[in-house]
Amino acid sequence: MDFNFTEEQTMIRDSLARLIKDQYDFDTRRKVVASKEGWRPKMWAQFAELGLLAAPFSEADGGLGGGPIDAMVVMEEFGKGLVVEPFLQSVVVGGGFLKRGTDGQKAEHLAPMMAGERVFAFAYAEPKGRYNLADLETTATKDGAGWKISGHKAVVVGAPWASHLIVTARTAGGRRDTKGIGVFIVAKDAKGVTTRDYPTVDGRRASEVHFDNVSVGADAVIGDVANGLPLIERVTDEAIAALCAEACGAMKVAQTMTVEYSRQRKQFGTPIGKFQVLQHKMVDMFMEAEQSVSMTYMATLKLDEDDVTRKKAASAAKVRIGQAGRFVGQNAIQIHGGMGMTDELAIGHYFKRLTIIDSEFGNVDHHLKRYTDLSAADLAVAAE
Amino acid sequence: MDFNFTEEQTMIRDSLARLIKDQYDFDTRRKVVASKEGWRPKMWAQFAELGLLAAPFSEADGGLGGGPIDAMVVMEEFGKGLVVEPFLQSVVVGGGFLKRGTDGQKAEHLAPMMAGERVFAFAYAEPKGRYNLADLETTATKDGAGWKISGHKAVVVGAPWASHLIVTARTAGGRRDTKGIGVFIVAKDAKGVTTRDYPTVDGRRASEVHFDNVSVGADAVIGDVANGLPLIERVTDEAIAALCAEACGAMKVAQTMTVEYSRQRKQFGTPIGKFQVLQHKMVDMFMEAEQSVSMTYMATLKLDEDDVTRKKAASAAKVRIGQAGRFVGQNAIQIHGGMGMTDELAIGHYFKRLTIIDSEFGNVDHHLKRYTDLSAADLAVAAE
Amino acid sequence: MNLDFTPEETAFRDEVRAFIRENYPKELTGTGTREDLTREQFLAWHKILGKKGWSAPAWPKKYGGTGWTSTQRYIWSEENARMDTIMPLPFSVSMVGPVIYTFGSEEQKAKHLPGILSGEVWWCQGYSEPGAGSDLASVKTTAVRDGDHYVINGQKTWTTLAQHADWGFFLCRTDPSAKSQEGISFILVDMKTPGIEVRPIKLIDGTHEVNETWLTDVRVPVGNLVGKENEGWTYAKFLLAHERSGIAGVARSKRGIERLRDIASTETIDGTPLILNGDFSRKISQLEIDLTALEFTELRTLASEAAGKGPGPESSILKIKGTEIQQRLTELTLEAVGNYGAPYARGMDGHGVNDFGVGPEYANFAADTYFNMRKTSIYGGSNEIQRNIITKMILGL
Amino acid sequence: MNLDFTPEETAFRDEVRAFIRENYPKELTGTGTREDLTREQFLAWHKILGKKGWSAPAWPKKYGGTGWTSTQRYIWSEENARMDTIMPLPFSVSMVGPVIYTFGSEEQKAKHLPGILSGEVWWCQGYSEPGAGSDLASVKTTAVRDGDHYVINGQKTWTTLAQHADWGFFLCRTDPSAKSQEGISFILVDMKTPGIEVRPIKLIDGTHEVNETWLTDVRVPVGNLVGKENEGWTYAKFLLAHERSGIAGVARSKRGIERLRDIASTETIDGTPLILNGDFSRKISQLEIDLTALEFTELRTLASEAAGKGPGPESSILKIKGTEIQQRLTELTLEAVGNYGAPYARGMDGHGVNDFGVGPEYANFAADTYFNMRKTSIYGGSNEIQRNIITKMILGL
Repeated sequence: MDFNFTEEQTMIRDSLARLIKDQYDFDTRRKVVASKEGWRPKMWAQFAELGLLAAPFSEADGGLGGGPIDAMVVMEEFGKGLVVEPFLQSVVVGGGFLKRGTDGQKAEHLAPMMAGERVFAFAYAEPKGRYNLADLETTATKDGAGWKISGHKAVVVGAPWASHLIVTARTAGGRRDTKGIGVFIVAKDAKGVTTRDYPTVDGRRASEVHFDNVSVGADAVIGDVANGLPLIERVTDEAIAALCAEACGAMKVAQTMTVEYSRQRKQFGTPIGKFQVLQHKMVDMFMEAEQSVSMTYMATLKLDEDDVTRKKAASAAKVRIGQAGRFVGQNAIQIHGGMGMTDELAIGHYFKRLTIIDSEFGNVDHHLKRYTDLSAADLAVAAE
Repeated sequence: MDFNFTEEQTMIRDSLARLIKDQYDFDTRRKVVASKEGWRPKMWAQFAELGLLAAPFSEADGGLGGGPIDAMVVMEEFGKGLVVEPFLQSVVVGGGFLKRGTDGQKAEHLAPMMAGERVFAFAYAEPKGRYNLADLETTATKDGAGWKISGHKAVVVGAPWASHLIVTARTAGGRRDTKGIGVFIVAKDAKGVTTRDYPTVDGRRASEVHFDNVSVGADAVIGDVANGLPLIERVTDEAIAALCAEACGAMKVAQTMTVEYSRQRKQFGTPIGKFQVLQHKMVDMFMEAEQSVSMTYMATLKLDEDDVTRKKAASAAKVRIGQAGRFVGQNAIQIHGGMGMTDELAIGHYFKRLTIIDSEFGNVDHHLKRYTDLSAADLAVAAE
Repeated sequence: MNLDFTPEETAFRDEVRAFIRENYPKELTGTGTREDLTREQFLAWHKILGKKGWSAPAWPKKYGGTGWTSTQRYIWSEENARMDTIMPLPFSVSMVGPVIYTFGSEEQKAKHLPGILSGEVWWCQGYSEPGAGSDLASVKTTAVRDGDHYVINGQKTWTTLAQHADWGFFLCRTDPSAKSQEGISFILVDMKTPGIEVRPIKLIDGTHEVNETWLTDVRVPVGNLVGKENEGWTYAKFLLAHERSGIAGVARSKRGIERLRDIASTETIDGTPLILNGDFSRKISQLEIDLTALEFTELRTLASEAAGKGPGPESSILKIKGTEIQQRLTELTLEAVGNYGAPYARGMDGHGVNDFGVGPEYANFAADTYFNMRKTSIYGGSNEIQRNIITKMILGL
Repeated sequence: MNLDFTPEETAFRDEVRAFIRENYPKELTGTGTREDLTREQFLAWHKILGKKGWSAPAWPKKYGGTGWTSTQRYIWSEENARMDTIMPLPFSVSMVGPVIYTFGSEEQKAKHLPGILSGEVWWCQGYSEPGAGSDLASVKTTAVRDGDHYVINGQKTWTTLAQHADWGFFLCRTDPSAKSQEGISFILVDMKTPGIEVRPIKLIDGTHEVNETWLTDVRVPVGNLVGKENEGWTYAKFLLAHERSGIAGVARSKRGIERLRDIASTETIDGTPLILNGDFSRKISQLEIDLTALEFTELRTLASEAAGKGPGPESSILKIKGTEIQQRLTELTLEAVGNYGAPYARGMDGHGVNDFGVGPEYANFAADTYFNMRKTSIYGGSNEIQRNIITKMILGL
């Protein structure tokens, strides 16, 4: 058992933290978020230069030889800085699919993704599917050697910035069947792809993406076109672990900002940090953040174990982090008082990001049920 | 709308409070609880003399013309004094069934019950039935004009003190059918009735009651022998309202005892009641107790409305009181510290009683589900 | 004890219900997010009620109140909540009005009460100051006597909807040597007076609901002083007690739960309506149960007020529980809408609201409303302050 | 970062597992409620471990410790918890032992350490005093020097299982003029010394687990003073830090959740096992998830201790979360058993425990255990005190 970072990981963390400190202060972020583009392609290029986008990939795949821990390190810093750029979407999810693709796909897509030249977004959720990854109305029908894709994907985060989309679609079976799902790479400028771009409440950009008989070749398929769900679940669990790391970063900052504020802010002539009720609330915030870090380590370290173990770990982490994020966010606002409600202070933006993280890739209820169902299945197996 | 007590109700409350203060102090209660009998038949006779046992019955039935509000007033005082005598079992439940019986049954049973000469207990729960009133393995089979009853009833509170039992039994249908349930009056000394008596953790007495082909006459049947569940549910809801009132009394005392203790108890040289964290906990205890009182009024006042309204009201109250009782009980112990853990102080006994109240007639989960199911049925009706 | 309305009360309810149905502006039905309304929209119902004589039910009859019993007033707010009406803003009718008719001069009554009742004049509140929060007594804004005028200098914050205001009521320090709660005066200020600048504060949900109000050498006639100089804290406390009545928001939350049930009947989870999902439906049940507890606690409080006791520290319970429930309600609503909680309908410059068209319409402001409602446990004396009040006034610790 | 055991660690685990399986007294398997055990039952496993040299894994090797790494010690406690063994009581091995070998004289080491290791000598703790609670420094018991003896007078409380004790360690005030935390000494007392009276305190679950200990003119040789006079508070704090390690109780709680799952598989609700009931199973899941969070927080703490940092204020987190989970576990267990939570198996005079036979056996002590476990958030520095510690030591407020 070992909870230490490698030298490389420490280096990534430190240099990224420095970069964010220098070029991603809160005021700069506000301007970026309010800008027409909503992100900074130049920043993305700097991330690529730093090697961040290649960090979690094996050397065989052209990466720097890291893995999920490296992604965790990056995402925690992103969380601390409320960085909007799509590391999760392009590197963790996009890269997560591509590294399991063919050599051709790796050459075509993974290499430019790591270089920051291609940017991916994950078009999986649908208007009526909620958090069920298999609840798909989008279809992919065989069309010669290739496929034709039609459907509507909801709230595709990072899509306005993406050059390519990873799209899940039904290739066979009924609407919620676990079999008959395929994963496709689709260029965003392909004919038949239309998007409606918009900002999100937590300062990012997303799109409704419509596919109207979009043609893709056979080489657009990642993995088993008839049974892609296991891969989708795996990559999604990796995304969950990374998202949890982002939440940890955001929670830590929200917690320390609140402590700092309570030290300076006076009421009735006393710093509010001297009121025992607020002290204990901040202790609880601290403990929630600490336990979230523990859960994030746990889930990240179990990503390569068997399916059930991995799924339970990811769901357990998402449950705990969803609850912790809510607690930390709400209490950060409460302790900041009226100032916490203003757009001008950073704290409200941490609160908003933490709120939305809970709903990404399934909220507390969804994952508590998933964990419970997996435990019941465990029991059934044990009883056999 | 009116939230005032009648003059009679105020009188009942005041004279009962005085009686408990004079003759039911904590030390006396301890001795009674530890005695061989576990209760005081003499006290019961005094309650009868005071008119308590006749208070909630109409004058036509030989009562004093009161109703559920009177039972509520009595039960709240019982809760304050941790009174163990079986008002709930004999008067609210026993009387609740009997007043819906035949004139013959009223003459035979209700009158001596009100006089304190007959004491009833409610044998309804079964070892495997949990909180489902219809989950019955006890059977009643037709036997000439009468019935033969066989089965095992679990944790029949007050049975060691009872002369008679109200027994629910299946007369037709399968184990959990809602139809085919009858209600019977059985003398405890009837042939074939055996009991295993024991104390309960909250200082009362209960029995496992076994019925082995116990013969009862046709006049033992209360209400519709083929469809007794609606009556059972109604009386049980009345019992729930009364039990909630008891819980309110116990909570109020636990809360004020805790405030009092915090005023006197010093730590680090300061009364612990000066620590803000404990203050706010006690505020929350106070609010929980207050809201419990509100819910008890609500449920009690709605006992005579239509079935769905009554059931939802009773379940809502039981949920809220179960949660409040847990919160108040646990925090009362916590604030009392080590002393709260000792048998010697009264507070632990309030905690124990509040704990067990949650499990009587269905716990929080049971009633939250019942409330939800009834709401769904409401919706379905509204949609028609 | 009973829950029945008298026949008179039932008749009154029917009258009120009919009046709202017939007179409430159709175009304002179900407007939902109030912060985005125009001045005219905010005042429309108030003006109609003013004409009917129903804009200030809680006032004494001689000042233009209705003379209704507390049960009638309860029915009135229940019925308005059922119809989701835009009620008169509290600053005029519930706050400054009672202060003026209780402590003001005859001139002040004659000048101000009619505009408050009719809804013609918009009032804002100049209580809070930067850095003071719930500690209202730490007023730094000064009013210095100069002949027939006070000259006011200072800064107020959280002045709700001051961008629309005609008049404001301000707490100013008139005796700088006095201790914190003394030496404060309650002064009415025409918001058009030179030297007043109202600057918007943008909140985390993107709305412009509150402001900073800067006062620089603002000259106000001494006749605008309410009551006695240096005794403003007495009037301020009186006003705060009035502010808390109705803060439980029971009827509005009931309406909110209905709306939540509607959403949860439309949203599905694996093809089944969310409302039939055990986890979610039980959260709604729990919320409704807690709301019932609050409702009956409020009814008990009303009954004891009707029995002659004024609004006491029990109103702190209503504030705490009422706001907790409002917050949970918006939290559950956001949860119900799933992925469509993220899109930012209010958008940014260049993104219109009306034509947003992303996701179901009920999802459009779910996150914003959740964010916005965090304020409720902060303002009007934070919920921590309310617990301090109960500690002192009820528990006696 | 990785979670793997090294091959050596895996081999160690297998060795430990085999040793426990082969040597743990069969008749003590699954004894559950520890408070009712006899002295012999309490000490049986301790004595076996003493012979094996494994009774004090955390001690330095030179004093009889095992020299295990922190991972090995973690494995050791995991394996014992899995088998639900009755571990050596903390008062001797975890508390007074480390104080003696760290601060004691050579005579004290020679005299006391062997008995602690072997499990022959039973120790109790004389820290708390009536009315002091978590405020351990407010010691009133006095030790007055009289020639070669201290004469001790005073009263201790919450002396756990002192009815079995051979020796006790007591905090006594030796300098009455000093401030609260100064002037205290740490003294070892033979419990057979005249003047000591141990009186049982009955707890709300009916057990006799703690006592009041009265000391009247108890004469103790000065050689029983540990370290220096008036510096006992230093040793007391040292001991308290040791007390908190292992307080998370992760492995025991894991075992408890397994037991809860067993119960919930047997109990039914409308004919379906309780474990398949959504509400209940999700509560178990939530508990297990929170326990996992605690487990990994403990592992991280262990790792940082292994990296040379001593037990710090982080142990307060383990205490708070560990006890909260233990309490919720007993709460859920009581909930699981339904109506059969009410019967009082421990009964009263004349009611035997062994032949209780009411309801399923697992229900017999469900309520008692729930009641008893409320103590965990009170003792060892209440959870409020732990939060104060974190406030000061970690948040720096």
